[in-house]
Amino acid sequence: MKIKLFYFARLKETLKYSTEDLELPDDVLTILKLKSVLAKRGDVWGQMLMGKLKVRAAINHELVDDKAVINDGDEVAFFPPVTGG
Amino acid sequence: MKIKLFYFARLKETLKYSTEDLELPDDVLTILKLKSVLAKRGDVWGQMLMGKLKVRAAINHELVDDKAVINDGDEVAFFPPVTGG
Amino acid sequence: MTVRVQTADFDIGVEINQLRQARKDIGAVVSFVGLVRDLNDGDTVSQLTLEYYPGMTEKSLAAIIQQAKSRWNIMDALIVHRVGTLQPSDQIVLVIVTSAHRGDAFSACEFVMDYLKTEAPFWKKEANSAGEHWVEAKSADDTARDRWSIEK
Amino acid sequence: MTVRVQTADFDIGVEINQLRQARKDIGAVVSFVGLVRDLNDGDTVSQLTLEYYPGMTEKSLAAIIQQAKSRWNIMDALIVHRVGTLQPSDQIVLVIVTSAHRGDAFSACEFVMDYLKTEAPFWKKEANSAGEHWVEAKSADDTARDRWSIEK
Repeated sequence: MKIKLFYFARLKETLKYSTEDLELPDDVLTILKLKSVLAKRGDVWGQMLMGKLKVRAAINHELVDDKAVINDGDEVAFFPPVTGG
Repeated sequence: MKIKLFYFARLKETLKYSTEDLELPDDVLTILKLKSVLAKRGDVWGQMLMGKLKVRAAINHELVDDKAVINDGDEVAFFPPVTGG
Repeated sequence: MTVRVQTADFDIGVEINQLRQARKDIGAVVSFVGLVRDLNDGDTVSQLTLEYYPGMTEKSLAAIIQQAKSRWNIMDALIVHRVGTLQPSDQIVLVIVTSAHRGDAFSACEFVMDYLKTEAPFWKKEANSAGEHWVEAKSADDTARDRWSIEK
Repeated sequence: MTVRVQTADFDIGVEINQLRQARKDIGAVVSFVGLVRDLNDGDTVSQLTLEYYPGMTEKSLAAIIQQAKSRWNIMDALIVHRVGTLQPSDQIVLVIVTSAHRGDAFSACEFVMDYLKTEAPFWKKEANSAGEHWVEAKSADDTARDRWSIEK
């Protein structure tokens, strides 16, 4: 399946990625599983996505938790806790 | 003693007085006593000051109750409950 | 602290800009604007006339701001209240409170309005097709004010 | 309902005038303006940069207004949030709520701000003489939001 990924704020800056298209096996893919796949890219990826920092995730613009399932064509985003207003 | 009186809103309109100077005996004068003195001026005065309508009083710009004592030179005001804002 | 009673209209943008130029540590500005409604207690309103007690009204508004300042951590507050004749959708009253953080500004601004409604000497007379009448004080306004003595 | 994310500054007076020209039964207009403070958590702030998630941010703000509308008797609401680079005392965010009576407008406006602070995808980066850093989320903001699930 194909998904589109977005990174924001500290994640975008540290990972040096703002957006990317990913092609993944058609297994059941949760947010947690996707994080562990991305974490294998290297230390900084592991620290950012599976480390001590709080990371929030959204699928198709809706906030979701680690158990949420990603489907083909979804837009997935990772970002830190929000600090607007 | 001499006092200055003000009337506002419905009281001013009905009594046809906005302000007046009053000279009164040097007895102890409470708000209640002053109301009863003024009420003797006629039916409409009695209705406005001692009737069913709620009347608020102020001495020298401070809200007071019926027991408050008026002194020589004071500015006394009578008005309905407030409805600003 | 600013308190003004005036017949002229006010511009909330101008007032906020003045407050925010005074200092750079303001984080929150909470404002209330009261408007003349075309309908009150089921009656249409064609016009509203506001009367006040010059001298006492300004003192009363200043005292309400002082109470708010003693209860919450706020920086400044402004009240502008119009008097004279107003039409539906005209602005009647403006309250602005500034603070470092929003919680204090929200509470203080609502407190000022609840006290203004029940303690500041203003009186409204409404006009409609049937004639003119003085607006009655509402017990809901007393209830709103009395909340503040039990709640912080 | 209006939701805008923009780099340009806003004028609260213009926004309120538009809301009040729409209908004549509005009695209360409660507004919040958030400003950049020159001091945050003890550090001086020389500049602030705001990032957002185009698409999701607007949806999130619209959803917060819908929640406020379902809980209080309000007429309309507007949120304008700036992004990009801002200086101390610049305006960051504007929330306006209109209603017939003030209680609903005060509660709904504070609710919108508490949810915006904790749920809308915006991120702040502060700059001072020591460099730049991302602002950390505050637990006080979560606490402020969580009040609304127990309190009406």
